[in-house]
Amino acid sequence: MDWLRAWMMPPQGSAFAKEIDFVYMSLFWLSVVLFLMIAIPSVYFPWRYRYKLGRVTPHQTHNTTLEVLWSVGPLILCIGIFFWGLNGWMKYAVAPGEAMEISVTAKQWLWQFEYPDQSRTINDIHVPVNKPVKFTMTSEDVLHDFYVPDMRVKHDIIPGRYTQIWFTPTVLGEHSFTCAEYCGKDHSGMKGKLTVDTDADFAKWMETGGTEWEDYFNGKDPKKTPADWGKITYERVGCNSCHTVDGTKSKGPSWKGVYGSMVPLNNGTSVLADENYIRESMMNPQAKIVQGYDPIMPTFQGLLKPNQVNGLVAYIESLK
Amino acid sequence: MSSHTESHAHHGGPKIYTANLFALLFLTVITVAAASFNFGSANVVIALAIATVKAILVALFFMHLVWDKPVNAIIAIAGFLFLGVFLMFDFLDVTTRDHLQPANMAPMQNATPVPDTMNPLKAAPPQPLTPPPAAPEEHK
Amino acid sequence: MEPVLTSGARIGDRPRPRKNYLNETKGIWSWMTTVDHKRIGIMYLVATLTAFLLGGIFALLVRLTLLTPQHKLFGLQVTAETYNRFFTLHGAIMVFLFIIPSIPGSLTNFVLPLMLGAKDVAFPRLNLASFYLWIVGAVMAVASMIIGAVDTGWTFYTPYSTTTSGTVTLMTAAVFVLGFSSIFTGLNFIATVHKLRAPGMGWFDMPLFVWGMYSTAVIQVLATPVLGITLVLLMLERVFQIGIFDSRIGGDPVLFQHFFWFYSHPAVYIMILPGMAIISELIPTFSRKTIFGYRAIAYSSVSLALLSFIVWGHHMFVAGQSQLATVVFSALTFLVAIPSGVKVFNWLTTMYKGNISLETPMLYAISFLMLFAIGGLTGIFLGTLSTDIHLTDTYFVVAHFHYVMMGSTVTAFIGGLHYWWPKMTGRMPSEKWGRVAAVLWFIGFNATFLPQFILGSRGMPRRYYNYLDQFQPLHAFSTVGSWIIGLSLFTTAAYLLASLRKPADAPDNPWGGTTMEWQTSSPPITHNFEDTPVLEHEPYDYRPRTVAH
Amino acid sequence: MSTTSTEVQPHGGHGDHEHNPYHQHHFATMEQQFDTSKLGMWLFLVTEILLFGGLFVGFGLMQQRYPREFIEAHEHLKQVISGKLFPLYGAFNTIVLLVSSWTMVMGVNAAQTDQRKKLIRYLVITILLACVFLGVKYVEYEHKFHDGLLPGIFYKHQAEDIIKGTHGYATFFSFYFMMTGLHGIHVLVGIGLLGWLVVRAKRGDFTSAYYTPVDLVGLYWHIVDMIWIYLFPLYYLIS
Repeated sequence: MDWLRAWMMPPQGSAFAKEIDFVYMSLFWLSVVLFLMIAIPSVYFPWRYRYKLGRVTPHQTHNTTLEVLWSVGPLILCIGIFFWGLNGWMKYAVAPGEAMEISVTAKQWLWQFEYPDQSRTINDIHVPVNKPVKFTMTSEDVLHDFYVPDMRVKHDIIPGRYTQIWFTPTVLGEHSFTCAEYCGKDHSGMKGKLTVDTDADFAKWMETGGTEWEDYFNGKDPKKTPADWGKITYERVGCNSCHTVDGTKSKGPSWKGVYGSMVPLNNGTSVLADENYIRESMMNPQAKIVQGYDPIMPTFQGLLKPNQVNGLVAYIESLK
Repeated sequence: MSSHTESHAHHGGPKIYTANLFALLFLTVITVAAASFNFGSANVVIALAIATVKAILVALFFMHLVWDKPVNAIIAIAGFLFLGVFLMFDFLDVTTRDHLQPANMAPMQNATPVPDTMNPLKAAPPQPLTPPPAAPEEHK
Repeated sequence: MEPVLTSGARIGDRPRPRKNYLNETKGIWSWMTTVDHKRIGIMYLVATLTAFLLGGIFALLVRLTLLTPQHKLFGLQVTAETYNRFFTLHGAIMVFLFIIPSIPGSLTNFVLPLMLGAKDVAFPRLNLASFYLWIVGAVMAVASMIIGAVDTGWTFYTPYSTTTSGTVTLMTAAVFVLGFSSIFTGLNFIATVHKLRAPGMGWFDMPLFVWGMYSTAVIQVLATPVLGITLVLLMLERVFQIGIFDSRIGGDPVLFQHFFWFYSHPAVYIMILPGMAIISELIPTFSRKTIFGYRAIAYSSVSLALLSFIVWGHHMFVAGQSQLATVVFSALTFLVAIPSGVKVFNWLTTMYKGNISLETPMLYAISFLMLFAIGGLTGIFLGTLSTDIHLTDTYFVVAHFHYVMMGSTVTAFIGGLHYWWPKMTGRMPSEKWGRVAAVLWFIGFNATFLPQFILGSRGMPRRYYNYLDQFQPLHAFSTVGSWIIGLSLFTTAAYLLASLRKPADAPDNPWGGTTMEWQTSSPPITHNFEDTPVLEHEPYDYRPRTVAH
Repeated sequence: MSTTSTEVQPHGGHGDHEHNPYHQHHFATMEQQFDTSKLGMWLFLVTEILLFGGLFVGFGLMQQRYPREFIEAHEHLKQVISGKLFPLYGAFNTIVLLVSSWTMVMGVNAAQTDQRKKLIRYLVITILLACVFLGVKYVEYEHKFHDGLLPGIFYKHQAEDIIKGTHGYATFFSFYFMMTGLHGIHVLVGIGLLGWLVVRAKRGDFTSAYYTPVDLVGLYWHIVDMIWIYLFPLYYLIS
């Protein structure tokens, strides 16, 4: 009967999924039996006792034994099912302490993830296989719900609070995740992909942000330049939440045309925006504040890998 | 249907009503007086208990429940009972929620509210409100 | 067909009086100012069926949009915003304008006083006021659609509903008004049942339909005020930002769900209990056998009503309520299975050794048994904590509640409508077309919603404009099913309306029912009974002496 | 809301009955009619209890969420707004409503015993007490308007609250205005109903054989009082 499960349920991406599926399939067969118990008499009786003129029906008003039986029977069954469900739920509800924690920030209509080393991605998660991983989630606007069908987990994401889910992925490859709590226009577009890597692949991905970087720098993809890598970094670590690249003013100055210009500072002086100035702005952002902006940028010292810094500088340079 | 032979004659009477009024006024004085002492968290309990006694007095005598057909009292009690159910389950949830604090979340970037150590709900105000990143292409 | 149709023992046929409630007075004004529960019932029937048509159109539009991943509707591209409005309006109209008021407002209003041998409901003018409140609410709801749009889903979850644009405030105000309409209907029925039973009719001599509607009325009175205050808070939050539901101004979004489901879970029973109440009439009548376990069915109605108040948290297992609350609500939820099971087994046993004829209402009753079984059994999957994590907020839930609300309640409603149609209009509806429509209904319904269980368990979230290509075949199947449902309902409407063109031909008791509404003429006179009826036997007494009456 | 309709419904017109002009055709006896009306009224009162109850639950849960702010807001009220007098306003109003409840029940008693003049007098006193209650309420509201302690977007101290991290203040005042406001609306409706009773009493409608409207409005008025009995400690005493 495995084909039936495979048809009714998504692929099993975790040990938890196997457990849920077992409960699900058991309930399914139980339901089939109970349904037949109801459906067969409700078809058979009308045929067996079909109308005959003059047939006198017995005056059965009740039968206490029977009625107690079909009240207590389902009750016992239900108590059993409840505890079975509770058993699975306990595993879902409590994350193991050693689980890697990924922070999730949901907003209309995208997912932002932050790893323990504070590198960030959008709509794209990589996790190592066979290691528990927990997601601590919050929302910036309305309710969302982080749902990974292959792992059989989901939980609402609530603005103003943190909620959590966890699982241990066991199957390598890509799995999809979606938003399951209605959140407005692009609710159905709020999707992403979760990639389960081997430990080695995951370590490489954490180190470099994936294989793209190697491609750029090792000439495997000669069309790509360090600036392209910078663009990816710009999006992945979240520079784009404060800096635009089209000249519009945001929380921070736009990067367009910055490189090589004289930047006015809030102490009245100005400074040439060269590579050193840009590096300093990333590592020690409070040193020089551009006129008209608040000193709100956090330091990225230790958060950006050298190749990411190089890429970003190249990217800013390319935005002349 | 049920023909009521007894007339819906007047029970109670001015004397009982007046006595009830004085009881209510007395309880009002007590509850004001009690509020000026500090019983800690029992203050709420005491105030609401006195209020409940007053409400029962009003219902029994001013609203005639003590003399009325029981069905009216049952309806009134049902109202409060279901309100109690509503209150109880809501408190069951709100008082037993665990307040998660992510270990690796960067301090919310220069979030404006000052952290409030007394209130776990606000210890991590989720107000970074960074403007949505210039929407990545795949979301257009 | 013929022998079965005329098989019912026609009890108490008498010459048809020339005056009845329909022709006693004439003119539109006499209808608009009527306090006759039968006329108000008819007006409710017309009104709620109009709402059903409107909600049904939106349902077909939703299904049609999902037919292909390209979302083309008659060649036009449907945007995500439009789709979101479709399903919101479908839900809001069906729940607040149709299912909740339909059976209480129309069939019950008409039948309940007749069943009790009463001349009217306890507060006839309040009854009319309740109908006009429905009209006001409906006008406001339709106005909110015309002047703007609502895209929150019928559940109005915060903080989306407090921040989105559109006419959410007007829609919530409409639902608020509709809530009071529902409260007054329920209040009226409770007072009627308590005080206006015929001489000699004790509580356990009432037909089971009355027990079901009494339980419904208890929920309407006890739960709906909380919906009222919730909607007021929602409107105030939206307009004045009072800081209770929106976390950005210090509120708690999960609190809204508690407030909302404290009403809306019992509201599910406002929807299903009337359906069960109708089935409790249909099965003994067409089995010509006394109901099995009268008291058990009566008590199970009341206990369902009471249990409905303590299980609302099962809508929120993954919504961020505390884990303890989740476990408690799951445990309580399983209790609902027991009274539901008792009813089903009692109905089946009633049919055992009966004398069963399969006229249209009975076909609907049998459909009900099977569809309700599926709806109920899939509820177990959702009440079980571990499987609910995966299934909640998916199409599985959509399929489950459609089986309960539509597969059960609407099935019972159509069956009941067909059953009491002769009493209401004095005309016999077409038996042939009735059976065709009933069979189409059963097929269409299952074709539409069975695939949605699979969609859900395979991980298709609800309220989704987009879907993965792999889901397309099932979606297409479901859409085709929705057309069969449409065809069935169209047939039903056609044959019922066609019967009105005939001269009055219905006997007083066409189906051989034993409850009191069949003792008066069809259609009844304005004051219901020529003489105040007196209870002669318990309900559903099919022993020969009664038939020989 | 539709308060009026409930108690008005069962009685009116239908003057064609031999016993009592207020006897409606679908009731067998006046007893039955009276009992039914009363039952209906109690059901309506239950909906009122649950309507207000929702606000009480909301208040309780918000106090759970912002325990410190809610207490501070109480203190704030007492000290800054109206000096030491403030809690006394609430106590005074409590007494006013309790006395009005008493005059109401005395009015009902007068109606039951065919004392028309007494009935009118008690009803008028009840109306006057209700007006006093609303007058005191007005003075209180005036203070809060002046200090900008208003619900939602009209609240004037957001800036301070953000600095101090005290979001709960605004919520507290939202609830204060919603609950006392809804209660005030009920008092206003009550004044209207009592006025209607006075008119009918002057016309001589009420006798010991028919006084249902007096009884039902009385029940309504007591539930208004009962709600205040809970509002008073919740807002004016607990700290």
